[in-house]
Amino acid sequence: MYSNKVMDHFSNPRNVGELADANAVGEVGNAKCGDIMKIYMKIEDNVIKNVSFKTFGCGAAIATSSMATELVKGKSIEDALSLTNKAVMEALDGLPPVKVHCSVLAEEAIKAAINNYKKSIGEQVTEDEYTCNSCCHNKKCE
Amino acid sequence: MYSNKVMDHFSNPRNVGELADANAVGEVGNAKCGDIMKIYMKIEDNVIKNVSFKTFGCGAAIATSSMATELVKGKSIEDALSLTNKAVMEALDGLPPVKVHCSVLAEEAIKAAINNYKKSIGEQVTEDEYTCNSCCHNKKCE
Amino acid sequence: MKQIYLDHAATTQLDEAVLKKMMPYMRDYYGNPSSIYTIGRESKRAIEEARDIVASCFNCKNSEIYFTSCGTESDNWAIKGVCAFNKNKGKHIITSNIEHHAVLDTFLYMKKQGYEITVVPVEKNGIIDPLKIEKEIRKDTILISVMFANNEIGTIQPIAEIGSIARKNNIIFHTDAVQAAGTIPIDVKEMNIDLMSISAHKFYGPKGVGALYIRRGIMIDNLFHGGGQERTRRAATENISGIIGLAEALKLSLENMDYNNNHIKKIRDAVKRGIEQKIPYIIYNGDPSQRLVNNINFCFRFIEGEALILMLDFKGISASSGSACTSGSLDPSHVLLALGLPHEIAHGSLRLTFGRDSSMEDVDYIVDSIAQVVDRLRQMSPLYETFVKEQG
Amino acid sequence: MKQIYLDHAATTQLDEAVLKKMMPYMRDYYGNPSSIYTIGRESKRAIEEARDIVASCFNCKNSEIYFTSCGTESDNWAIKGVCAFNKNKGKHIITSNIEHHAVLDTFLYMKKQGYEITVVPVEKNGIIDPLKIEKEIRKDTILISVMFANNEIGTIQPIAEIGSIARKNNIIFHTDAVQAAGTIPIDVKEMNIDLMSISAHKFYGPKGVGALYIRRGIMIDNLFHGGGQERTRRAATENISGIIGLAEALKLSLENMDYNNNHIKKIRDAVKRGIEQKIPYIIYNGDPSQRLVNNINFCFRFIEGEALILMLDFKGISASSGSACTSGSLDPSHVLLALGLPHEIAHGSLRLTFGRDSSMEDVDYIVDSIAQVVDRLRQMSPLYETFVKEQG
Ligand SMILES: Cc1ncc(COP(=O)(O)O)c(C=O)c1O
Ligand SMILES: Cc1ncc(COP(=O)(O)O)c(C=O)c1O
Repeated sequence: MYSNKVMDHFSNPRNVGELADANAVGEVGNAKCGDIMKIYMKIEDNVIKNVSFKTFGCGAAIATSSMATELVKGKSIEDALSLTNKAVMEALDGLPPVKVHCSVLAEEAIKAAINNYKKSIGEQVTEDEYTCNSCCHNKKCE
Repeated sequence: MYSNKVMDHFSNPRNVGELADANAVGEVGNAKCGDIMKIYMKIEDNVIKNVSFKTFGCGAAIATSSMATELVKGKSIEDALSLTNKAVMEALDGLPPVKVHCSVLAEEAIKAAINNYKKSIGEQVTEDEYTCNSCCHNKKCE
Repeated sequence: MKQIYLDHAATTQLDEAVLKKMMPYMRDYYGNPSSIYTIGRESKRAIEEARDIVASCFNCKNSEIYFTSCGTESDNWAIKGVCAFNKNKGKHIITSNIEHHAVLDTFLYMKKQGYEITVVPVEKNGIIDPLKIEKEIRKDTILISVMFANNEIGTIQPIAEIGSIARKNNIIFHTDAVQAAGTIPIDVKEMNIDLMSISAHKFYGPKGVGALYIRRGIMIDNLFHGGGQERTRRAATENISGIIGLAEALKLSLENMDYNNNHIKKIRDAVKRGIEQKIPYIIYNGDPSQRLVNNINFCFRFIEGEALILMLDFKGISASSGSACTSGSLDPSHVLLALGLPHEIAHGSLRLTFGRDSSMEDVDYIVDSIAQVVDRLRQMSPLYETFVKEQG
Repeated sequence: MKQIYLDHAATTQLDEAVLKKMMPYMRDYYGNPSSIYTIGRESKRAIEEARDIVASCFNCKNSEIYFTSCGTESDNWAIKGVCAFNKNKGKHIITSNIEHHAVLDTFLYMKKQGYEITVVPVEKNGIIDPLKIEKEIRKDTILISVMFANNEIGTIQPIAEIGSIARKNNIIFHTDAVQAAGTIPIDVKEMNIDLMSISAHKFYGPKGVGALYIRRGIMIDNLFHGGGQERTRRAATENISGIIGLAEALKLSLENMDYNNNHIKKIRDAVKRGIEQKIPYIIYNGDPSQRLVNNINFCFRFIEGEALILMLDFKGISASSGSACTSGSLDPSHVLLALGLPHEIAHGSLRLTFGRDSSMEDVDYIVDSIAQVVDRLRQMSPLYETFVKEQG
């Protein structure tokens, strides 16, 4: 079902937990659908110095969170914003079709955290509708 | 499927063949239905001195023919006329439901032979309709 | 690593004694039972013996037992067969909202075919109130189908009562006894059952074989048209070894029912107690007493079931969940939702189903493993974080 | 006494190599393939491997192969599934008059459900003229179902031609390849086949498992509603060992097809020659060349088939007949009648179907036994008596 990479990141997730000195937090997903991702970031000089996550969700949700945090750690905000769900999937050697939405959620969680930071420093952001938009369950969510 | 008695009378049929000195012959059944029984008798002093059969048909048809000839051999015409298909079946330790018609055919073949004899000596007989009446296939026969 | 199988409701391991009984029919007695020569007759004889055994297990005639390929086929045959045969009499059919998909999806299909379906909700404890079924009966009701025991939460339904309501109203009553057969004594006569589905692999028999009990006089359309097998009601060359295996497994299950049930219940209860003692914020699903002795079903709040199952698997424990992710559907199990649980809680369910091969020695390991995994996932969970913060 | 099995068209003995391959999946890898833990995933992996094998045998994608419980289920699913899905498009379906009952009886059932059926007669040699099918096509024709090879007389139908007629007319084409699979190379793409049924026990695989090929894009209703197995198209816990067995048996059949066919044909031809030399008043049924290499079908005049089969059984020979008595119906085989044979001659048919395990050494014994039995029954037959007397 899952690739070895996914299983590795699920069973041994990187960057898990709350970040004490976070200055950016983003949360996407919906408990009703069974997926919530929360990303914590410590951003300095436009660079993501540290990042962590908490996730309520399936194996793929946890693995994509873990991988997404790895991929943006140490990156500039701009680079992080250009992270796509495809990149997350590729880094995990693929996901089963029904789990693709987890990678979308991870992409959106990263964006949500960065937007949260931008707003906190007074920058304007074009806010997307996150909650469950990307989730394969969205027809079922109110 | 078949009782041991049926198998015995099928594999080792008694009284099979044409009777050279027969003075009575009865034939019932229909090739279309897959069963024809022909009974030969040598009748003297109202007694069936000898009897034989030829049968085109399944295992049960052959076994019932064999048993029926055994049951009437040496009997008076009256006794032979009272032979029922039930008696044939019982003597064979039963028949599968779909094969009951074979025992009816055997009863009728005996009657047909005796009637043939009676007519030959000028007696009146109440003739039944034999051909395929008792046969489970009768709906299919024209 | 030690493997602990706790998913006996999903399937069971074929009993070695059953396999031994099947082997000659896989190897030597391969004759087609419809043939009239010796090796065909031997197959036929073996099948009829198997039918006698099954009939005696349910107190019915052998001519009322029809072998099928699985519980799903039996369910589909029963429901579609009743509907097709009675379509001129009526088009209303009734079921419960906790049926297995083999019943529920067949009902939904019948709905698409123009039948009217009523899905009666169970109570909060996962048990149906027979009076609620009775209330739904109409002049054109032709079928009531209610499962004997639920596959997720193990609740046992009041089958005899529902049966007598159906009988009184002259409505055909089908029960999906796939989870009950082999574990609960079933008397189809006493319980007023007209049609009953079973599946061998749920009671240590082979996969790919089941049966449908059809009470004498109950007319239904065939699902498999073709040859004259199964007294012309279910065509196809018989799965001889499977049928032998089903009968043997059922017989053994009944012979050892009390012993096995006691054994299993002890372990089940110990694990349940352990979980309740060690893990907070849990919900026990389904009536605690009117349920299969082998079944536990908990929701662990703040976590999701698939992750739980996978982490238990790392510890050698095979279990299942009603989470959307494991069911392959968008929603968590309809059974858990039928109990009134909100989606987010239903996602965090764990079903443990014990079996003959379960061992008291494993209880501590099972409880500890679950406690560890639940704790680990909660530590990762933003829902738990929020909850803890709110608690102050 | 030596046993000589000459009824391979009825069923075949499970290959020991296939059984060996199946055993681990009967014993150890019993996990439910829908489960996400390790032993469930192992079952799933094995099934998908089996699907790959089957797909490669027929030149299709693995996602086009669906496992079922038998040939009968595959036939019923294909026909009922097409009818139900396309009922708004049309209600006319076409088949031949020599189909297996699994197809023919399903057609008759669909007729009762309001579909119009056309049963195209074969020619005197048991082969259908594709043009006669083409002529029957109407605007509302939704299905053509013609068997690949006949089970009684072994005739091979012009499947590729019929397939291309169907494709040209945008009609779904199903073929019952239960007798062909494993013996004739089949390329579903090249032959324009949309749906194809197979059954494992006909090619030395286990009983109780089959498959349906469904070409990508062909939509049909499900026959089994329920769980999400087989990509939601065929519910039920998978018969894992059966599926493994089907794939292995099919693979071995294809690998050894030429060798086996040569071997079987030699024996078959020798027996045929022997019978033709030794026994008068016989009719050879079905095209002599466009037929399965393993099949002989004769009618012996003046005798009845059941008696013939039983007497051959006394000599250790297992064979079959199309007589009414052996078919369990009132009439002799519809296939023999379709060839234009009168009932009384059709009753006296004998089918011998050879297999891998058949031996050249047995040819004389087979021929002599048949000659003896036919002679013995003729000596008992009043029809023969009449015939001889008429001949003078
Ligand atoms: C209650 C119930 N009904 C029906 C089924 C279907 O049985 P099978 O998978 O053998 O077709 C199952 C199990 O899967 C079940 O638990
Ligand atoms: C041509 C043909 N179709 C269908 C079937 C049915 O297959 P099964 O008996 O495996 O269901 C058979 C054999 O019985 C057959 O020979």
